[in-house]
Amino acid sequence: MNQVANFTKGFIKENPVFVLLLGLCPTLGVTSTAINGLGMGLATTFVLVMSNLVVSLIKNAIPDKVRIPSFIVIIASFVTIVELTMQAYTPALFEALGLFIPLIVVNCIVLGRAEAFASKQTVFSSVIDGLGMGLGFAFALTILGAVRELLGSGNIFGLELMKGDLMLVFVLAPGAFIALGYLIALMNKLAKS
Amino acid sequence: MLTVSGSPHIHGDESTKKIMYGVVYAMIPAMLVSVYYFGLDALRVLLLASVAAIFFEWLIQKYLIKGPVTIMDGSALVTGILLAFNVPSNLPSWMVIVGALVAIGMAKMSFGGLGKNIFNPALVARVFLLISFPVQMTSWPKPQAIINGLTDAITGPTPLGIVKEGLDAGKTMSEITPELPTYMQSLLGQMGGSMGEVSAIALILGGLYMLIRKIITWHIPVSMLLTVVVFSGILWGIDPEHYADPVFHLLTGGMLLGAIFMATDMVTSPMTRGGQLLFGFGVGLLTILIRIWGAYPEGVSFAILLMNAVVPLINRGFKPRRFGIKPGVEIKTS
Amino acid sequence: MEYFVIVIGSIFVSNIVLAQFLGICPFVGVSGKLSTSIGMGGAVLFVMTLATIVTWVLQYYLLTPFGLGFMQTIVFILIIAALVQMVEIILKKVSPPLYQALGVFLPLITTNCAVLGVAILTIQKEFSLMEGVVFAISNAIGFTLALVLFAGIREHLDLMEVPKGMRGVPIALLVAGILALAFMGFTGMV
Amino acid sequence: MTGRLKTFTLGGIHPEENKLSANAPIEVLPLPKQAIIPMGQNLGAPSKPIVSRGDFVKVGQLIAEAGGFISANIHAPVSGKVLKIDNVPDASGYKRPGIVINAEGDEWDENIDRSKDVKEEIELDSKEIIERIKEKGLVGMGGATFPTNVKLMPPPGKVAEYLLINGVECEPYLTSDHRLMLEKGKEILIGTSILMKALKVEKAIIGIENNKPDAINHMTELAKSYEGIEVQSLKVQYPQGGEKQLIKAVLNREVPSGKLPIEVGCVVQNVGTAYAVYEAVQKNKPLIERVVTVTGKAVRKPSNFMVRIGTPVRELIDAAEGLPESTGKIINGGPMMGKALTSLEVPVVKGSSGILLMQENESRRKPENSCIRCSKCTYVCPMGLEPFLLAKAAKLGRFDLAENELVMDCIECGSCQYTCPASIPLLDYLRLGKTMVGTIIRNRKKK
Amino acid sequence: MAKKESSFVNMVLTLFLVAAIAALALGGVYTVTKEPIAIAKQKKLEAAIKSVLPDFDRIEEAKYLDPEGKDSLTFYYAYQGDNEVGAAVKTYTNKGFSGNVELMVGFLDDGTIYNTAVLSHKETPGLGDKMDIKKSDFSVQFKGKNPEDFKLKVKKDGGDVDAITAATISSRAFCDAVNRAYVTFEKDKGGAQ
Repeated sequence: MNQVANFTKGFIKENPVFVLLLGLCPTLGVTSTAINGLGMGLATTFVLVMSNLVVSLIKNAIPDKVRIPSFIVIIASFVTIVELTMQAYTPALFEALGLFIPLIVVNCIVLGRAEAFASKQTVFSSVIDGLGMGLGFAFALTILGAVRELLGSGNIFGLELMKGDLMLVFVLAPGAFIALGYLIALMNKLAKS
Repeated sequence: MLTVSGSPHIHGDESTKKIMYGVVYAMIPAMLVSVYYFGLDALRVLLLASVAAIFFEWLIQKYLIKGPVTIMDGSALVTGILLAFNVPSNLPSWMVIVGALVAIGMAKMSFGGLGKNIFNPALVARVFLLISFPVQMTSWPKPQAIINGLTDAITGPTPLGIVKEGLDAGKTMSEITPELPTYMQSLLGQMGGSMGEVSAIALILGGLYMLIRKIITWHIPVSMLLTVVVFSGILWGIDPEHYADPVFHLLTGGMLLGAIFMATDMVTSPMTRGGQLLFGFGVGLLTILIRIWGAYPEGVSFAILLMNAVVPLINRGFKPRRFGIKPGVEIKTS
Repeated sequence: MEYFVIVIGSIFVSNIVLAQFLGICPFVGVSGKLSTSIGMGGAVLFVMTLATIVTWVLQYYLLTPFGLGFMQTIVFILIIAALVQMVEIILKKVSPPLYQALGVFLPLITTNCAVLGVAILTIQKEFSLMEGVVFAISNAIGFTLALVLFAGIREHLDLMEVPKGMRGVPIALLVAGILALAFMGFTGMV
Repeated sequence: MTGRLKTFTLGGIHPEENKLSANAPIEVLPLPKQAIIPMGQNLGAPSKPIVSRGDFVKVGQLIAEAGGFISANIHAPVSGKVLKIDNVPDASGYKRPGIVINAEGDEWDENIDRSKDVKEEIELDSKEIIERIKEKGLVGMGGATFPTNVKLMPPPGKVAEYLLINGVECEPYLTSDHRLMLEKGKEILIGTSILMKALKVEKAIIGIENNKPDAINHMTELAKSYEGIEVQSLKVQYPQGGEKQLIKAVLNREVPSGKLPIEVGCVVQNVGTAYAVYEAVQKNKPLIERVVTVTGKAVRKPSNFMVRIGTPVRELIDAAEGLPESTGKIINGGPMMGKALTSLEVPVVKGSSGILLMQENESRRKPENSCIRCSKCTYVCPMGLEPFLLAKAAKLGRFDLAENELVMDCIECGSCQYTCPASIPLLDYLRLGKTMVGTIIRNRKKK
Repeated sequence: MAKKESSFVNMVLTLFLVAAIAALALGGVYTVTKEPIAIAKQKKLEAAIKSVLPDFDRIEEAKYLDPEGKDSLTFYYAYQGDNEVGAAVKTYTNKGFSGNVELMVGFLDDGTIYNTAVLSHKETPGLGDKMDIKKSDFSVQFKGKNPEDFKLKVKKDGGDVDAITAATISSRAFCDAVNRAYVTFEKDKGGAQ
């Protein structure tokens, strides 16, 4: 398998958010700013890579019938590790992301990759896949976060780009849906051309 | 050469264009009142909103959808004017343009254009603006007749705002009432508020015109206003010191604008009479709920949008009375 | 009165889907048809309530006393996964018609973040067991409400020839956005 | 009479009446040089020719037999030689099997009573009447062309209670029934009595819209001497001439969805049919001629003609002083339900009630716009359907939805399309939906 | 390694092993992060107290019932050496535009407000969130005022507080929270002496 393609597919062609439409809850929930989006994306990437790694390592030791529960335990462990680490070292980001950190465990991407990819492929492929998918997810969240932050408050990554009254709605729940809707439409259009 | 087409071979004289321009004519009294009380600023907002709405419709139809351009059918004009009616007359121009873009681009053309949208475009834009620019959308210039000269407008709260503030601060209605416009002032339009909502008489005139022209039917406005009167009347009857009276609710905060011009929007209201009655009831109920217990003093826009979302369900539940099928009998499904 | 606040708050003011962004996947995935939306809503109501009760008991009688708070995520998700399995088995035996109605949706619920989310929120908000149950039921109702409204709209949109670029998920998200705007009218009610 | 005039309650429209030819007495049109007789003149199976090329036929001689249970005999409308048995143009625009007769003289079958006397006494019994009607090839003259005899034989278990005679003529422009009532009122009443006898019913009601006060007065006066027959004047509303709408208007009974009028004890016949029944039963005369209105805003002489079946439309138009230059569309029937003709050589058939010439500027459809969900189509639908929804379903191929939403109940009256502000060809889509759903239902039954 | 069979023993064993390893790993991470998490929390609290009081080197914590007797407020008495420099009161209001607002209010001995800080709120971005010093100068007007002669009400209600434009409810809520702290502080002062 071409590892370069394996790595890059997650960004555009099989982008978990824009194309596969997975993990929409955190995508919408934490992207009020670009930094939150990036933070969430990286946290998810960590869980993805680690769970892909472990799953592909022990895939043959797991009987089929308990495959899913075992995967869930593995994923949940890594989620908890992320949770504790962030709580300790990046408390502000941890607070901003809130509920969505533990919810990584039910993010369809993570279980989906473990089940569909890591439990069938080699360790190396699985890690690359996890990294590609995770960074693709982070990429999508950062873009959405940046768009919302820019339209909603004139900033990107806290940097003031525009002054004056901006459209607060983009910082709020409705703006999340609207911005993501148009972003997906745009990506569809770009993917076609 | 003979034309061959299926029957029927004659057509009534209604057309989309006639209906849309009928709505525009019906809005003329309210437009005049808004210009009278809010001056050139009102004219600016009206023109800007209309032109921007038509322009965005043209732009999207021509370059994004690449379909036929139908900007002359009057629907974009109606949306533009209604949008202007729903904002304060001192709203900065660029916000008016954003509103037009949201109304036409987001609420209408994203769904495919005229007739396909779920939500009333002008109201989507209004709520979008209200949430986005809360300060500008809630500082209302006080109306002053244009004949008094073109001085800078003084801003002040809407009557509903006064009541909400007052009650929240623990005042009673009898303490608040002196600050409110009289019924006569409300009828004429001499109070703070969105451009199109201030004059009850102008709105009712427009409504009557549309009723006569059969552009709207009485069902939605009557059931909506009746619900408002009954519901707010009950609360007022129980405790007149803490709830405003029904007439006050009727005359303020875009209630009539909503009932006559917004809730009756054909595209976004139910298809059958029964459904329309339920729709009006829902709008009325939600309006009072939001006005009294919600944080926003004005509830009509939210209520109509919420009920817009229910319309597809209402349409499923309220079918016309079928000929030859007893009401209540299940329609067989295959 | 407290319960009233929880009910109105969960269903309208901060609707789980439209304001909290939980359960978006089934919201986008399942809400194409009215009948399936109601089925999904029912299944979620069932599992969410049950899961909240079990996780609450576990939290306060196991995790907290033994200082195992950090195991919350892993324990809760296992409980939910196990519960879904159990509910499926029991329902199959006890009430086949109900199983027929809800059965297909049950496996989907394991990855429905609304269930785990509500269980965790119940703990975070320091609700009593009874409050937690009311909270879970209200959120399930809020979820179903959003789902059903949405299904109606999408069935309607199926007949509307939405522009190609917007068809499918983009228009669904746009509708959700406008719906969320409308739901903001409930702000401040509790 | 006090109170509101009777009419049906659901939907309905009131297009401009344009009854231009209401005062033109029925003129007998000269015989055509050639009679073109399509075999498919009735609802149901087409008839089968029983003559051969070169045969000489007399007026009223049987030339084609019913092709099935729901089908009708056809008789020679003119005397002369059978020129050919071939495909001939008909109103559908396609060429379909037919018989062409070269008219020679006017030699009638001897058994036909050609005297002008009105024969009151009904000699035949119920069974014989039905047999006679069948033999003489009678079909519904209002346009539906359902074989008359079939309607007179209620299915087992069903009993007719009322006979309704349809003198509504709700289509704009058309006046053939109106003139017939004024000029042949007595014959119509006798025909009605015959039908009552055939159906064994005690009561018959003739429904007439009150835009024909002269016909109402005339028929009311005449009906006094016939037991059990009364005249009911009705408010003008289209499509009151639809069977189900007429029954609702007159008796306030509603024919259940998917069922026939006999379900509520009614049989409906057109006044033209009643006249044809009179002639068939009392005079032994087959259905070989009928009244046809020739009208239109630019027609110089809007007329009502007594025309032999098979006469090409061109000859009718000539008799009405020619084809106006501005003609854009020629319609066989009324403007609401008639069919646009492709050629002037199309012959008059049993169901032709009028020829309407529309001007160029009236005949083009307005461009189709987006549906604005005004639901006016729903309000005017006499069947309580939602045309906008059915049309959309048909357009998008959602025939399951169309069936569930009762597309098969559509009577194709066209009220929806008439009313639609967006000029959407709703009825075109509805017809498509009906055809497809009909096929789906038939296939399902086969399985 | 061949795929394990799904025998009962295998299944139970696998699940048990996976769970045990996960629990062990988590326990490890928990132990490592326990300290930093506690420090992070403490730091946040201290930062809040520091921002509302003059310099101090020691805090004592106490809880007092608010005058309505429903909830207790947490007081942090700050000492510089042996001198009490003031008290930071963690107070709240439920009159916010969309939910509870938590404030930290620092009082000097005589009841003068030294400063205020917003701990948490859900007010509308661009409106109510201007109560946060990061967003607007609204809260500056409370600095150095003594509620004895500075009426903790918005001007509209007959007080001395300039409300945030278009966010009277949030401003009122802010006043309510400060007032609650003040009243409790005063009551407690009387009680303690």
